[in-house]
Amino acid sequence: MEDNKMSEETPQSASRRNFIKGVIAAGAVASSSAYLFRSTTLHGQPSAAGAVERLITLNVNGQDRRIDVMPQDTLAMTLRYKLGLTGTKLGCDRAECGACTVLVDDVPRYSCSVLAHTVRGRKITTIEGLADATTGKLHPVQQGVIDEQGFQCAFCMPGFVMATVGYLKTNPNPTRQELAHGISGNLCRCQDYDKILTAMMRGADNARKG
Amino acid sequence: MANKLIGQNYTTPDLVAKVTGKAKYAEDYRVDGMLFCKLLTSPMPHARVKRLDTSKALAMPGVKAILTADDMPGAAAGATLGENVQSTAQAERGLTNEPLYQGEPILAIAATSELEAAEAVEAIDIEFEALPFVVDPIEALRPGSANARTQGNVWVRPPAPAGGRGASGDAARGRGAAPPSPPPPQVTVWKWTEADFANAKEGELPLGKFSDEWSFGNVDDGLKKADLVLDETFMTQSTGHQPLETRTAMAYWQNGKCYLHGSTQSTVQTVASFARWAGIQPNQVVMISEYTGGGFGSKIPGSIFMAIPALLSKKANAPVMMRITREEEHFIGRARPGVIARVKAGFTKDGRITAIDMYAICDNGPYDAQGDARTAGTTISLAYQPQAMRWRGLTVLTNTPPKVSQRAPGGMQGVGIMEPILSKAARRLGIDQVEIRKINAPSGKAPFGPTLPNGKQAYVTSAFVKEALDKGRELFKWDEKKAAFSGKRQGTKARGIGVAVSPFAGGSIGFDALFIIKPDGRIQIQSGIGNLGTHSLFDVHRIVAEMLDVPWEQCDVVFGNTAKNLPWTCVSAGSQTAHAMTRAAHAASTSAIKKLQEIAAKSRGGNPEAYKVAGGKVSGPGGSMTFAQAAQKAIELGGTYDGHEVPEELNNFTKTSAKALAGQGLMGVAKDTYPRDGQSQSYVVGFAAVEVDTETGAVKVLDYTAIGDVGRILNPRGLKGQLFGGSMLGLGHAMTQRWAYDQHYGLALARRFHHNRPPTILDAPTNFIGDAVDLADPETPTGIRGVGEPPVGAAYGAIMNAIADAIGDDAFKRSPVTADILLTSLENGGKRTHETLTAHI
Amino acid sequence: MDFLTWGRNPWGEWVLTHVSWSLFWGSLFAGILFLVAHATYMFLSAHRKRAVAETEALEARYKGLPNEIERHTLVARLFHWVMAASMFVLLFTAFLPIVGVRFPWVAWHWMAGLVLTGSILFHVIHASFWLDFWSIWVGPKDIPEFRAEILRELGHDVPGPKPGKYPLGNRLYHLVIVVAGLTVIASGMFMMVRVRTPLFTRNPYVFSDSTWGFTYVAHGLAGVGLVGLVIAHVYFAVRPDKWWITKSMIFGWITRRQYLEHHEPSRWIVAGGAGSRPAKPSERV
Amino acid sequence: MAVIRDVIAAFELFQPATVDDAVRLLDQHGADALVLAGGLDSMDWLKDRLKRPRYVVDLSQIKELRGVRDVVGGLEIGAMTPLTEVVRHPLVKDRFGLLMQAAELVASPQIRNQGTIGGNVSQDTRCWYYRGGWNCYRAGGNTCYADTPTAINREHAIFDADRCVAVSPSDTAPALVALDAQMIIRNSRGERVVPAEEYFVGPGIDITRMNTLRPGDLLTAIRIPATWAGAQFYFEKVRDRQVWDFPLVNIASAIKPDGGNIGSMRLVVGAVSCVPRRLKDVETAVAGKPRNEETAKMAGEMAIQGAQPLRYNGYKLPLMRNLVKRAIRGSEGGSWTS
Repeated sequence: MEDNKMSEETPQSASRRNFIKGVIAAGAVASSSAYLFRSTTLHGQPSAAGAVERLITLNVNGQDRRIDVMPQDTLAMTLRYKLGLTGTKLGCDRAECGACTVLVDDVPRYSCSVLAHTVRGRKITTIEGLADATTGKLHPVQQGVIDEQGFQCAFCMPGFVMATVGYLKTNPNPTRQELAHGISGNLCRCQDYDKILTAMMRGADNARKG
Repeated sequence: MANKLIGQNYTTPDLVAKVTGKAKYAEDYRVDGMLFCKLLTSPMPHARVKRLDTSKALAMPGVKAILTADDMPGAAAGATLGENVQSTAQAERGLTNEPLYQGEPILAIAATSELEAAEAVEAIDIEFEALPFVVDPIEALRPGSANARTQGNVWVRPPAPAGGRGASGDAARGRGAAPPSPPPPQVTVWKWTEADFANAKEGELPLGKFSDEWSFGNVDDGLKKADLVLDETFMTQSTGHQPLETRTAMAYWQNGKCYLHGSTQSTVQTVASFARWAGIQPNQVVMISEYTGGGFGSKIPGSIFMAIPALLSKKANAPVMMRITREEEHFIGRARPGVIARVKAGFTKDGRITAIDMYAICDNGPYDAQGDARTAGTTISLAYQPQAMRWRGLTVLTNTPPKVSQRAPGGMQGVGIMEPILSKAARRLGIDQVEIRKINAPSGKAPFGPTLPNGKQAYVTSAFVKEALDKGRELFKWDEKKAAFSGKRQGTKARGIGVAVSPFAGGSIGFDALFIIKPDGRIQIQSGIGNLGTHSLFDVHRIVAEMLDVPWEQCDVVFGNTAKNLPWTCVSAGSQTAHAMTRAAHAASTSAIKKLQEIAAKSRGGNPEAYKVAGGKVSGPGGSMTFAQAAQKAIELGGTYDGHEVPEELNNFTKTSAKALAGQGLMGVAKDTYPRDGQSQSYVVGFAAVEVDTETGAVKVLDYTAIGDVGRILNPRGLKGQLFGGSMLGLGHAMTQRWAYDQHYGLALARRFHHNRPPTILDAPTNFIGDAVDLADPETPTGIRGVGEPPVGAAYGAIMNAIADAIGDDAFKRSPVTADILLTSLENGGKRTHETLTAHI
Repeated sequence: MDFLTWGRNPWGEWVLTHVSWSLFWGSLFAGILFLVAHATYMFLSAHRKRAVAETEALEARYKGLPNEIERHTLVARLFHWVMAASMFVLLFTAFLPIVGVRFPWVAWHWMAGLVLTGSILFHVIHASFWLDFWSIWVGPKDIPEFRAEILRELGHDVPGPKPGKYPLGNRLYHLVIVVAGLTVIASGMFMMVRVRTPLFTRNPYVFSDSTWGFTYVAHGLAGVGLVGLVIAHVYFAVRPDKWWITKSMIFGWITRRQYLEHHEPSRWIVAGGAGSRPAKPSERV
Repeated sequence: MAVIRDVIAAFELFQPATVDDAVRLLDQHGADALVLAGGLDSMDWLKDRLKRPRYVVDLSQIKELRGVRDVVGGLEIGAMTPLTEVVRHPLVKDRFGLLMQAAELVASPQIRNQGTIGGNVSQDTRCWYYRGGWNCYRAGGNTCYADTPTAINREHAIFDADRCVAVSPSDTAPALVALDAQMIIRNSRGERVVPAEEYFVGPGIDITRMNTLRPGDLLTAIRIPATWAGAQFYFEKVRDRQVWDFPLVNIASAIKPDGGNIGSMRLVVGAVSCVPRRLKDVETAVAGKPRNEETAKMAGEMAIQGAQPLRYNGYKLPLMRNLVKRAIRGSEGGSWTS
């Protein structure tokens, strides 16, 4: 689509290479992608029982990604700045708006308030991981958005979609009211909640139809 | 115009990028060597920097540059920042050494990581001298009280020139009709007397001297002849815009140009304002904003703070990303000014409003004068068509975050102030609520606002409010609900219904449209509209496909980057776009059709008028040509056909773009020069049913119906979304959203979402109906007007009216109407006990 | 060691909040140290008393004195014990939470503070109008006696009269207590507007942040000072050689012998004694 | 002083796998360590940079702290059990529906998925002066900014304010007190069991903490005895928004009927004082009385005796009174049928 094309034309493409470089050279400091890296606190050896290492493996969208993560880095910042998965948005960074919602073992969580270290070995799914990786076929809930022209500015959309996908795993056939409760942890400031709910219900419908 | 696309649902072409997470908002861009910046902000509501030593911070590892107020260009009086923002010498500059509100940025530091930048900010050696401050507008008028600025406490504007509405938000009403700019307002000291305060009863707005005034008709006579006169004071609250995307921005310099990835409502219109803020030339600016996470008026031409990463980037010679946190956004993210008003309204026993005498205070914040109090007055004069009206106002400065237009600026406040009075009058007079609104509804070329020098009032292009009220009455099942609910209780639950009428500016005129029919037959439409979620970016261009009779899928919309040769476009604000840009698209399409006909006639012979454009072809007596062929021919012909010659009346911005695109195909380009008689106003009527828990004060909105009189329906799903979203904003103002300030220190207490309380999906009405009367506006060729603003006031008024219907007229005199207010009033026999005149509690 | 605790006010300006609680430990430690040092000294050195022969001579001379000589009137004793009780409540409610014994102490503290304030007010009025006001104060004229007392404490045999009703140490102690007590009371009274009581509307904004800082520091300094002072006082009260005074604070009188043994009859004139004027019905505490 | 938000200061992170390891770490680092359960409360402190611990002990990897276990008619809930798991657990629903209702009304779905029951009961107060970084009593200063003539204190305490007027924000805490739960606390010296009612401490006792946990202590489990299993429960939370909002007032009650009358009752109100407020007097007074409007009215009036409202929270009196009435009634008092 037109807009995709335009997004990729912009000069960010260089950074993608760059952060991969950063990942490979984990521990090496002072590359532009070394967001939040601090040379002084780099420690290869755990200093005590239970102390964490910085080089960890995260399973994101079905792939194991080995990355250098500071103890205080949140999952949202890790996804956005270490893995380039900017579909996960930061609306408040305080577990209040849901824009950063991702699935951790299929459960919706506010990734802004999860330390990356705490989800080692867990299955993390972001908005980028919903569509079929090979065919590009959209997830039924994503398709529901397309079908109903859900959302306005869509900054909240990835969070709403992830919350819905997570909720549908526990209740695949919700009523409108149930689904509203299920995705009530997400804020939309365009406040087009009616159409959002319609789109998400359509997504649930799509999912049931397969 | 046919109806193949207009009025039909479709999927906007940006939706897949949005739903897959590929859509890039400002913070999603990465550039090699990108630095991060953090701000040092004022800890005090009003202060002066006494000592500043940056040497220690500069010496810290990773720190690359520090930007202070000294690096910012000065503010000049009278400069126009984009279309909607007029600068004064006292305007903000992005960074300051005399902060006028808590959270105002003092300096910015760029470092290789955000952590280093943060630690450097903390290492800055800075000392402030606390200056007198005030966070409450009424307090600011007390004799001897502190002034928000050293120069004074009130903006005093010279008398409004012909055309009336000097408010910044009113520029949206149309460039053609816009009056010449008045001389810039001045900050002066303006206090009321002890006697003024003593003369007002508890909860009544004192009637001290006011600086602003307009009127029409004879108000005193009107009040004298009225059968019922009500005198009520009401306070509407200040609220942050709180777009979900904060005003994060990233900038870098390349070949003398500043590339700015920012969050803005308007693409083209941001170039000039950003250039002004950063002190550079517009032709040095490349504005990139493909997706914006909401603005609601707070990012009309972007944000002044975009200048910070731009200038830091220049200083550090590296790209700079400025991530704005939610808390910073609370302070620098703009807000709707609260309006405190006292209205004396006279009614005949038949319910006709004889006169309105209105006094209004605008809680302006510390910077540029906002017109909300004034617009509240003109909105009332339009919505309820009083036979006479006088408005008096004061724009009071406070040391609170800067205010700016927020969705229905002033309009929402006006409706909220007047609607409860109208409802009370209807109850007193025994008239049905819908009826009393129909009795006073605007219709046809309804007049509004002050008497102009020509002795007449301004008037609207059209108004079908009575039709909207009738439609809503039916869809909402008003009469049925009235019988079942109105003022009735079952157990501990009281129910009530309410209706409100809300007008707001619905479109401007005079902009350009530009597209090219390419030799491959596709139509490339250049758009300078921002992609802020209204869908108007795409909606308005469907006019082109409709008029050229091609499938929408054959069109490509180019947007979001001012290096891509875009036409001069209105700001994406104030419900202007759908009106203004469909007119421009209509004009450009008309010019393209004419060119197609001429090319066909030239190529195939015959009279151009004999050729018809349909089915992707231009056909006539000599046969037909595909668009691809016509485009090829246009390139061969050159001149006006491929854009090498363009109409003289085009804006220079468009001319430059057309020049760059010339020779690529058949160019459709034109300025909207269609006549318009009157000012374009849109209307929404809202109907609400609520249930109040009389033991807890909690309110639930059961049903809500919004009916628009917004011209022809352009995009039904978009319309419904705007109606619902706008209604929810009104609901938030009626029920939840607030600010809180500690008055002793002048500091914000409500800084988080759960403090400010934007409504959630579970606060939304259980049943929602959104529709429109779908009657074309007679003064625009497309019949289309904007819809974004008026739903806000409609829901605000209707929900408050429904609450009053459930538990009584005198339970509240301020919004938001929260559980505590209702419960204490219920305990007090239905009479309010809350404070009316204290802001931000 | 920091003696003061600083905090940021809501505007981010540094303001004093209170004294460092390490000062409390310092005062406690100083009090105990003094106690140990003094006790050790007193144990090791011979205590100087009026010689038995001399005392007996005096006894013969003041035969007219009653057996029980009133040292503290009932009113004075009541005052003393009320003040002592409130002081203990104040100190314990103030400092027990700091050492980790947690209980709702604030109400006890301010109520005890009010009792203390009331008793002191009473005392000032009582002493001003009914007692020999100046008998407790020290002045420049006391310097020779001060010198003599110090020398005697160091074991020198310095000639000179015994004290009147109040030995110099007693009077010096009173002076310090007056300073500390009045400081703690004055600051404490202001601080009462910062807690919720039935007496005032709570309003911490009657003073600026920095004025409050000084008030808290004054209260804290005086308070921790009182810890050491009270320890010293209690120590003397329980020393066997001072029991006769302690007893007098309970029963009100001392024996004639104690009177003659420890006091200079000419400087503390008792009715029936050698004095030139009849004693007032009550005397200074 | 610069206010920087949302950049967490560096710390050393420990992720012990057993309670023993966690206790050892806490013992070693004492007050320098911050315990991270679900982390939702802690994250705020860290992101506001108001707490800058040297060490953070994350409990997320300790499996033994998670889960609901059947204990002779009662339940033992691991402190790290997420609220969603509490809400969905069949035994909680069967025996202690009160706790289920309370947990279900906490914040938002994502928070319930992450937030733990231990964290929810132990969370710090939400007084916006204190949380905003004002140096109040609770923060180690010498004043309360919320109890001044001009303070905005709509959400603050009406009972037992002792200098500090903050309230307990938890929804599950009143339910657990009503159910007579016991808090199991471990430290290096061993285990202690504290009744829920005594777990919470008011400002008079300790103005800087909301509960009895001291540095080195770890709340490992919450035990609910069988005593109130299957009783008649009532829970209600009144809040400004229907999602992500703390209670203006909440109420939790359990009634064992005796014929048509109230046999015995536990009645606890949240967000009116620094600790969940158990209304023992009311419990006693209503015993043996019928569950009618008269008893409800009497109980309601009795409940608010001695309340001391601040400038903006006077509404909490009628609100609390009415919620007590509802608890006696067992319903909101009728609703629209149409």
